[in-house]
Amino acid sequence: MTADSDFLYLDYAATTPLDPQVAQLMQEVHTSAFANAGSTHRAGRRSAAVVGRAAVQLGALLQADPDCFLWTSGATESNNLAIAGAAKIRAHRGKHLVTMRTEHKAVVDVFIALEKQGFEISWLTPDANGHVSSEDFEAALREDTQLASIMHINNETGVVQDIAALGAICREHDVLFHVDGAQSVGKVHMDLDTLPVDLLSLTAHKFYGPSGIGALYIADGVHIEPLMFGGGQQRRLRPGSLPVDLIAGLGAAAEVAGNRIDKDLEKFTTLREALWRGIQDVGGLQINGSPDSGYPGILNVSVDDVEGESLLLALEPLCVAAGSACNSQSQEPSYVLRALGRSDFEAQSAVRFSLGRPTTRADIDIAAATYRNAVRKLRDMAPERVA
Amino acid sequence: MTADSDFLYLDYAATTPLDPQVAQLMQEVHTSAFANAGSTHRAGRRSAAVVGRAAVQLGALLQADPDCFLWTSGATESNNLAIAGAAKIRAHRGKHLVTMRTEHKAVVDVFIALEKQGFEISWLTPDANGHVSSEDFEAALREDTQLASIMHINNETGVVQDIAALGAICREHDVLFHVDGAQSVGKVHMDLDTLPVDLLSLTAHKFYGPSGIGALYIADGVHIEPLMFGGGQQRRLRPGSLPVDLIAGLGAAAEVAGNRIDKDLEKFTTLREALWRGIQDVGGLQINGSPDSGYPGILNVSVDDVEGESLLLALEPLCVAAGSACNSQSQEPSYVLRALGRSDFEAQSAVRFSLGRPTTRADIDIAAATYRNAVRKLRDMAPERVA
Amino acid sequence: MSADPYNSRVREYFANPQHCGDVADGATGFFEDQGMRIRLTAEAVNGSIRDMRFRAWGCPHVIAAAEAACRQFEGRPVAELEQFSTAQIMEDLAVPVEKTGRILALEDTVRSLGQAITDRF
Amino acid sequence: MSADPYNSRVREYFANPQHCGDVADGATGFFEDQGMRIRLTAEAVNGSIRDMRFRAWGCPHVIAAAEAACRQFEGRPVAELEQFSTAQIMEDLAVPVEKTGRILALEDTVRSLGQAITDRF
Ligand SMILES: Cc1ncc(COP(=O)(O)O)c(C=O)c1O
Ligand SMILES: Cc1ncc(COP(=O)(O)O)c(C=O)c1O
Repeated sequence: MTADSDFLYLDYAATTPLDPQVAQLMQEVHTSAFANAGSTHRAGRRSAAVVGRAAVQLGALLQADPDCFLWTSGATESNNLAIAGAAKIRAHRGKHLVTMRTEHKAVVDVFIALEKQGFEISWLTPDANGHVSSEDFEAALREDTQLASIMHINNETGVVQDIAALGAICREHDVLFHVDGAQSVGKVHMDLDTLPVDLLSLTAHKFYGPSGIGALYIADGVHIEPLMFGGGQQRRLRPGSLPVDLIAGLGAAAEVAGNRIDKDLEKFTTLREALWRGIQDVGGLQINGSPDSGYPGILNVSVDDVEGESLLLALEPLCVAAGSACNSQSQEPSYVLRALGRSDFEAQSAVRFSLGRPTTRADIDIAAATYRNAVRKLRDMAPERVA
Repeated sequence: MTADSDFLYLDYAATTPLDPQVAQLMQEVHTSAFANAGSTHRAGRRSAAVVGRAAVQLGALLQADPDCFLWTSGATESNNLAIAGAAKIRAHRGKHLVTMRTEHKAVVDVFIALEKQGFEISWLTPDANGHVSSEDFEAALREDTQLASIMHINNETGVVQDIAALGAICREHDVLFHVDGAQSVGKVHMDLDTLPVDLLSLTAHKFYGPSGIGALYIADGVHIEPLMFGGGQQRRLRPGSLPVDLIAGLGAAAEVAGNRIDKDLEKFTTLREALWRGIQDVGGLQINGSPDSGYPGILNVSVDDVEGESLLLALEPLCVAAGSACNSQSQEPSYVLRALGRSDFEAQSAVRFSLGRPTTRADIDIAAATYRNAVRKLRDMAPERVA
Repeated sequence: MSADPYNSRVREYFANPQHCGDVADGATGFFEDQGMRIRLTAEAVNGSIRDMRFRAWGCPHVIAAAEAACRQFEGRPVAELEQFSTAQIMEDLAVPVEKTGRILALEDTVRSLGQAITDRF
Repeated sequence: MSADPYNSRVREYFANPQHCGDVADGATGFFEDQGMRIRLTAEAVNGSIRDMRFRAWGCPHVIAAAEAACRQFEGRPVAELEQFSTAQIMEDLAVPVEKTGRILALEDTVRSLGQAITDRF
């Protein structure tokens, strides 16, 4: 807990604070390049140059052509644009689509909407560790399959899918491959120059960039339909005045991220291990995800004999997530954990700790102690089971 | 021209710089309320409170219930959501829609897309001063009309439509009334408590708020379909993590605007008058819009015997717009001015000066002198007409 | 968006319950289903409840409501247990309507405790 | 998004044309259509162009191109006007392809000037 706050934030998979360097750049842009990047006058050209620079920075992070990015309001919009936009433009070729049960709502709900519009969806179930195998994936592809969407890193569990292998299968079968990279871009290395990915969604606020800005990478030669209409901006695929400062912030955040991915990963690996060891002795713990692999910034654990909502309250002032951050108002057990084979009760007791750049070893020790105390307190309160 | 810049910005209708007070608040929010407003933990609740406050501020500006706003990425998205969302949900009742030829592209192109999907659109032509009359408007409504969309203030000409009268006609005929308020919100008084408006689009960067954030006001009892899917945020009508800082900025900008609308309008009236007088003696000028009424922050003039693109270049370092800011890369003469009866040449020579809070009397004098010199220089260069 | 789902009384009762535990040799009321378990124990002296304790497994509102019931009935006539109404607790703890069923389960538990006390003491 | 539509040469020729005006009693080439007008005047001495001036109404590329033509031909043999090619000007001024027609119109004007000079001097 930092001195000036009354909580200990371990919810970096939900959103991250703005990097101070990025914040400062954005402030400069507010005065130096506030004009509309579409205006031909001097001020507008200056804004356009700032946007161009950000695209280069993002391209450098992902080894991608800077011209391949569309700016959007975030990964939710990118996912909608990519999935609905590609499915619709290819609908005359076939109406079968493939995805996974453990995708984020911003993917799941797009597919459900498409299902209502006459598309047929195959929903792959992962194994108990959260992975979809190449065999299952390939088996789901059909003659009329047009698009597959598989997330890179799962937001609840940190499970990492083998994008390279799945993408290669898509290429073989002439299926477009969309990846929701909201949890991976800026956090792990990605090389779009070699990865067989056609569409990649990302959002800046997950890697210490500003909120309200994301991007969709569209590989050369891939076509999609727009979601919105109006004005000629961004090849008519995504109209609206470009938010120059937000784009500059995304670009700067991409550059900062590129320079510290390895360092961050190493730190998270150590801290996650310490956290896991630190909570061990309450007993009855189960990691949701891959115990030994997975993105090290996330530790998702279920615990026996503890009710989830009370656990969260007892954990205060820890800010952690139960189930998906984007869905934390619902009391439903996480559908992601259910798909991994967890019971309702196991799923409901799940807590996601997610680590960030500011997280310290001292934070982890506090978090572990808080967790142990909370679990013990609730178990102490509970009556024996009778039935 | 301020000392630290090499241009004189008179393109405030395209976008405005961020108000310094708003910028400071946003910076505070970056650290004090960066968490996801949908998370139930302490940090999340703090963010939710910030968002709630912004809704109250926006509600106060517009005399509207704070619960009636959806946060979007800007007016383009709000327009798409409102028009397509309402038209589609009411399609079973009828497929006729009404709008104007002088709407912004972010309205025009949505209607064109709907037209392709089987809707029928009536495109009203304004009179030479840019107004649509109540009579013409009412005459366009039919039994099967479901929605009318009329902008409040035109972005190119500053022409103000009589929203109250048109809205009243809609109410009588049970037609939904959408207003694109991108150019009016925060600039003129609006009272949604009495105005018969069902849907109102707005965007913060037009009133000294941040870029990349807007809102859609949806009156109680009005239903629309979402454009995007994913997660339960915002009553499922607009999913995605809320950009807390941008929303806080929009709210603060609304509050600042509410406190100075009258002062700004008075100043712009004086300055516009000075600008118009200051360019008079080149001769052959014509105001596009309503010479005596209209929003005083915009002066759009055409001039005889001058080619538009060269005029713009000769005006440098003035940053002004030719035609719509959102479309300034195209060399097409403005369709808005064409709809007012201007010839291609008249339309092409049009320059839009738009004034902002930082604009001074000295700026206006420089602008007028620059304009006079540019026109004279180009006319001096031109050969006599022969044909 | 998230308003605080718990009012200050829920937070207080949950964080520092005064009546969590068991009355040794007391009468018992018990409830159990998928989402919660409550056990109430109490002893009565001269028709009045002397000690009353709870154990609970469930959401914070259930735990707080169990604590609230103990506070309400300690020192009161046993007969009042039979007239326990959830309305006051729902209001005091600002229990969201979708949790009404859980508070009704507490009501059942209180009544079965009343019965048990009557049978026993 | 807007890159600068004008290169530095266009900006220079447009802002400070050295050859804007008329050669009194010179020969004339003229072009006019909807989007532009160009008038070139020149006089020749001993088969060489001595003075060459332009007037233009049109976009910045047209004006700059007219200035460029004057710079190119002053002092050169009249015969060269007939061989005027737009390729060099298109490149020097980075004229966008959609404006090619306008530069071809300049070419026509230059050639008609050449003809007029031959007829006159
Ligand atoms: C995997 C994943 N996809 C998509 C999103 C949506 O991102 P945003 O809310 O920025 O639109 C998120 C985060 O909320 C996520 O974790
Ligand atoms: C009248 C009008 N409507 C809509 C818009 C679109 O706003 P935004 O670019 O913020 O989406 C603009 C400005 O560009 C406008 O002037």
